[in-house]
Amino acid sequence: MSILTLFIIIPVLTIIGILLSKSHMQVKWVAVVGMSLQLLSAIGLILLYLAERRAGNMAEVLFVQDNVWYETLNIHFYLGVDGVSVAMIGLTALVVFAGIFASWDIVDLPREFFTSLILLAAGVFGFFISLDLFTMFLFYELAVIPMYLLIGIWGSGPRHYSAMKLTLMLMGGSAFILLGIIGIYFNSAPGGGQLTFDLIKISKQNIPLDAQLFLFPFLFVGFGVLGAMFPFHTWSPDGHASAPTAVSMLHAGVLMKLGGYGCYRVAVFLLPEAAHQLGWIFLILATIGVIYGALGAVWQKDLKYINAYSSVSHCALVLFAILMFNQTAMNGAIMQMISHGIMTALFFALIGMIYGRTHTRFINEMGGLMKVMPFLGVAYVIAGLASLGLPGFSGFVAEMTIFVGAFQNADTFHRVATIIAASSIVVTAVYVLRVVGILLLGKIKNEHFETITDARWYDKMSVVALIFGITLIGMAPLWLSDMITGGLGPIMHKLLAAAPGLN
Amino acid sequence: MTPNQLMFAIFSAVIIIFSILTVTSRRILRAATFLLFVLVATGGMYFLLRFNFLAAIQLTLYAGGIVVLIIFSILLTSHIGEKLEKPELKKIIPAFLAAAGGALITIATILQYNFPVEVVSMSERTNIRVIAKSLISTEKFGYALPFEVISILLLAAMVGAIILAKKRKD
Amino acid sequence: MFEGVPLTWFLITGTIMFFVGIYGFLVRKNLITILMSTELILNSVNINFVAFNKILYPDHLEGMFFSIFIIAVAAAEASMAIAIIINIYRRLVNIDVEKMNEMKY
Amino acid sequence: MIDFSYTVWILLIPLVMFVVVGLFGNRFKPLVSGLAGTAGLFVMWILSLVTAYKYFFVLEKAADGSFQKFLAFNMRWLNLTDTLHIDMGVLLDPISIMMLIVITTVSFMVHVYSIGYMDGEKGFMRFFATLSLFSFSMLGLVVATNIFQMYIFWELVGVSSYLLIGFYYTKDSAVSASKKAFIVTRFADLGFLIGILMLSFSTGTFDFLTLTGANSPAFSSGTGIMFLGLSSMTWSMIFIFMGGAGKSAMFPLHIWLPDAMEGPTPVSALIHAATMVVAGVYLVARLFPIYIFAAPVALDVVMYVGAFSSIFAAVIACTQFDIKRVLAYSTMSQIGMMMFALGVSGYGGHEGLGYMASMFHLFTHAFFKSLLFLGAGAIIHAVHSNVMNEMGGLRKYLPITHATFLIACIAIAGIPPLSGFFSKDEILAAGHERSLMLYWVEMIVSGLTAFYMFRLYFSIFWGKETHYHHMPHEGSKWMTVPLMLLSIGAMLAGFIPFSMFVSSDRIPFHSGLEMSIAIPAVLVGLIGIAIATVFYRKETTLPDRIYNALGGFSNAAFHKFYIDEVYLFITKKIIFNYVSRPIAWFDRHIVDGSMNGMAYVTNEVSDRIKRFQSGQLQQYALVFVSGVVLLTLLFTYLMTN
Repeated sequence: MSILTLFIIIPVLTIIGILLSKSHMQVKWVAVVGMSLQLLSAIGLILLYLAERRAGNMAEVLFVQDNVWYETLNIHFYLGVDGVSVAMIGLTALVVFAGIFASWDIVDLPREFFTSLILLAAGVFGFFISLDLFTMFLFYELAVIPMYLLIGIWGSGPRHYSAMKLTLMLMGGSAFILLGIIGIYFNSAPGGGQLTFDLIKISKQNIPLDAQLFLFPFLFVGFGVLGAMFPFHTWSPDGHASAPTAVSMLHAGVLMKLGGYGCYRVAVFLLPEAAHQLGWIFLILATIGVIYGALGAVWQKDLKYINAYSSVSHCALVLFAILMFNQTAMNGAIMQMISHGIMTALFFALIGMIYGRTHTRFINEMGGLMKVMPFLGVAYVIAGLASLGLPGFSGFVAEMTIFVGAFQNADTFHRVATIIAASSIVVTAVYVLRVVGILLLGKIKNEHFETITDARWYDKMSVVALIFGITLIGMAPLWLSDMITGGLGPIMHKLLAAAPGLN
Repeated sequence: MTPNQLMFAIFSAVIIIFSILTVTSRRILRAATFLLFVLVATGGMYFLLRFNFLAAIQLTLYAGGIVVLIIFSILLTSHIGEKLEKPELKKIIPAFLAAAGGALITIATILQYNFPVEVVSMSERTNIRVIAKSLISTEKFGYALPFEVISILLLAAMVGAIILAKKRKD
Repeated sequence: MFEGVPLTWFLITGTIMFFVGIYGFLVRKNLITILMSTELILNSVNINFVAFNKILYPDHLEGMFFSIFIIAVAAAEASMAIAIIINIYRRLVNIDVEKMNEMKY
Repeated sequence: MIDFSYTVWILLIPLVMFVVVGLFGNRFKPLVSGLAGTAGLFVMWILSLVTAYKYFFVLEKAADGSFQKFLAFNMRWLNLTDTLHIDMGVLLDPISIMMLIVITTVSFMVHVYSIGYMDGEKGFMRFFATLSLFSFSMLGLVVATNIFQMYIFWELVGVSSYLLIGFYYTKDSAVSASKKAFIVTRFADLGFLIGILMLSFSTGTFDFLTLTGANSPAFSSGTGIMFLGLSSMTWSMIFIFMGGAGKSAMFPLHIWLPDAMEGPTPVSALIHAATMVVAGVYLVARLFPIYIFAAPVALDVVMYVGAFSSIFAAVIACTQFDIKRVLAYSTMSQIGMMMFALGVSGYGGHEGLGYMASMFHLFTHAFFKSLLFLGAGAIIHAVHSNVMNEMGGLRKYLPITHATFLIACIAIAGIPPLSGFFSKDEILAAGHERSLMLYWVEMIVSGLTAFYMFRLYFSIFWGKETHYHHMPHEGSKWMTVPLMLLSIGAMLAGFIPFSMFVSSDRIPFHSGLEMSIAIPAVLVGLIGIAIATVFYRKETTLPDRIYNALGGFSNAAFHKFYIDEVYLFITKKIIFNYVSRPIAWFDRHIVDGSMNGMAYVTNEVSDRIKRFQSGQLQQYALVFVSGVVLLTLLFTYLMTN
């Protein structure tokens, strides 16, 4: 039993606790206790990991646990983490923790709501810690399915449509992923021997090139759908707009990261040659996505749509960075995932709180809210500034790492892509400031808003935790960046072997 | 033409002509009558083949029972003078094609196939005793089990028919 | 050949009767006429059974027993069918098969 | 070697102030947070002065007689590639120390002044917290050890400027001005970022010491032709200058500066006159060796942009009526001159006169321009208006402001012996050596400067007698004392032998006044003043007639040459309506439409298939029979063949 098992056990116990609890209050507190424990164990994991590394443990993955699960197909329950997954687990724990507080106001069926929410979280945790492709896929599905219920039951607006659309598109993606994974499985022992789903073992093999070329698009597009890759991003605005607050937070903050992480951990890591040959196609899509999402956000009037398009832009930057195939950009990609995860969760939390008070999400119906809700207003400004990549917040660190890394590719194609992607920081500034200006500043347009109250203790809890996250990374990024770099060794090794001449 | 052949020809002609009339007649009561003729002719076939018991059943059960049942139900559900509407052409054509095609194929197959030519010179009338014994026998060529199953089926059918046809209290 | 009548003659008669029944089944609208078509089909099968029995296996009685059972089943079927038809008639005041598609899709 | 590592506290004090005042400020009385901020700044001011003293007078010079350039403090912040890493630290050299003094001095004065000026405002605490943030970022910018640190703080000054311009956030004009300032400078920063990326790629370092040292990789790498016949080094320096031009409000990225005057006046004095807007000049000065040795074309760009901006802004300044806008355009014009001076400069000794002149002017300008703004603040405080038409004859009501304002006006007009004269003279001298045409352009600018400043002065303090609703009166001591102190600076700063401290190669040299340039310059200034006196000393219709006589030109100048409208057209019309809106439409209808289309097709197909399940018994039977027949046919066919 390694410490990683905790990340599955705690959610399961929490769910049991929730199902056993008698009142609404009890349900919430059980969830809070469970997820606080989860956050603590995530912090513990980060510290343990850093300690192990400092002690000189240079194994590729740490805290390994390996049980045979289904022998016939050689499926294992195989857990282990490297620097990248540890960082993602930290992100998930933080966002889930904040998400519980952000959904404090849930009135309908709180028991079922929190159960689904934590089930989703369990899926995400499982995804990040598994090293067996099949288990990974299993957890992936576990994370996607509750989403349908969460949006369909607790959502707002055209929630059935959105939930259906989101689920169908993500399921389409998972079909691709499943195909890719099975394809990899059947190519996992090119020299003969037992077929395996074991990620580490497969990474030591060289999958034949034609198989790689066939499988790579499936895996990349499959994960890319979840990572809101252009043009498969349209579930995101509708889905986010209809989802309840905590679900938007978790979805944009964590679930979309599954896509980026999958692209990185499965598609590029296991199929490096194909990634090299086909990467340019997806690089074009990612670059379009970066600028397209940003420009798309400028015109929107619904807060959630603005943020969803902004997420499209930011997540496209993740894929963009992964496809740059060098250590710096990869590092930036992971940091961007973490940074965007916290940031967008903060955004959605705030939007939910604002919506809960004003009962509208249309920015032109609001105005001057800074005066009546200074705490939320300032938090929104902070989130906005973090989003547009202000130094001192995590976004800057991630984006700069990406751009510096991307610029190391000296050919014109990559240069142009980098400059186009970099220009999104201006557009981001435009839409962020536009929203801040209309929403928070100026005069109060509606006299009903005069009586609005500011954040309550649980709102503050959620917001403060997330702001702490973005500033911590923004002010002192070195530990995180080094931790991630430590985990990038194997993938860079494979990529270098696939195409010498990269750095 | 032997008498047998003559008899066969008559029965066969009755069967074919009246079955066609059964399915085409637009007066439903007439159709039922034509059906009765067909069933009787079939019974004749059984006699021809020296299955007297079977023929008797055919006449009593089919011609006597079922046809009467059908006529009752016709009387219950429609008026005597009522003419059924003509079936639509778009229904007739595919049905005719399917039926005719099926018939042609089957007949062609029958004609092509070489049945063993074996003349049954002396054909005994089947002894009713033998039939009765076989029906309750549990040995080889015994039909005790199907017999029981059939009796249960008939019982079930009777109960079901009563329940279905019973007038609702509401 | 049975006393001058070849087996194929019986079979052809049965076949024609069978497909006439099929035709009736496909074309007729009235449920009772459909039931009558079914009876035609059953009878045609009976003819085949007994013809095979008598001409090919004269020492056996299987064909005849099958016919007996078929008649029994036909009787059961007819009684059930008529009960259902009457029931439907009570509810819908007609017994047009084309109007009975409540359970489609 | 003296230990300078304490200089990091100059950075940390305002950061701590920001956090403390920002988070806990509303627990105290407003005055407490103001005083705390001011006290912090006082400590920083003293520290800066001590540092300057120790650096210039105590620390021994390097072997070649130059002032040393070294890292007083350095810390790894982020690793990027094997060679590239971002550090945080303190770099000391003459210009960074000069900037420390300028920033802490002006900032200190502005803090003191603000206690009086902002008294009773809502958000007093927020104001001081943001000022602290600004001080922190600005100081971080000037002491940056590497170009990325500079970029980081560059962004931070941008955001503090945004927050301060939008201080009166319930005022729509302030909100849009702050937005505009941020976005325009952000756009420029994109250029800066691209420049940094290119520079760091070809040199493999961010570090200023390496980049501007004697064996800088910038001199040898990136020299290949890249695009439009210019080397990649030149392009990267042009891009970096774009960042500087944005922050320093050079044409055509100047449009935010006049609008930025929506912020509280002390903010305008500190950020938009003395410190932040000269960051661009500082940036070019910081990278000067690269400009001069590796990218002379880029330096020419700096020169032309500077010269054009200075005359462009000077012309507009003559036509504006809002006193703060006049000062804003004046700032732009003066910064243009600084840029121009850098652009014409050579390297080393007297060759580097322009560099020295630029820094000198930056130094003196900080004093008199902040003085002007603070004076303007005092006037606005007294009159509650920004527009000079509503003023007149104020000299009786505001004697102290009047005196200090006059001193500042004389200083900026370049009349000896006030500070502006000396620095402007050096700029003209440097320009004269390089290009006669641009020299005369700057001469005209200098005359225009004198004219519009005195137009302002006379309109406010002389001119028509206006009746005020409230009797205008001087502000409290908090406000008048900084004015007096700054006016001393504006008077005396010119006597500092600047070339002994700051020079392009850090080796002191002597530069005297050149009478052949000083005399015409003074004459031009006097002519400008004389014209202004004739026009505005008494109320006349003369200015209006001249204005009308110039017709379209003056009208265009009044409308700032319609640059704003062009921008508005590009952003609102093109970007917003013709790019973003179609994208939103495209996304909704094409991208999403194709996804929905797929769903629609699936639905339709299923609907069609569903219809097979018609519930028609006979249909089923027909299909069944036909199927059997066809299958039989098929099998017979197969078996017979």
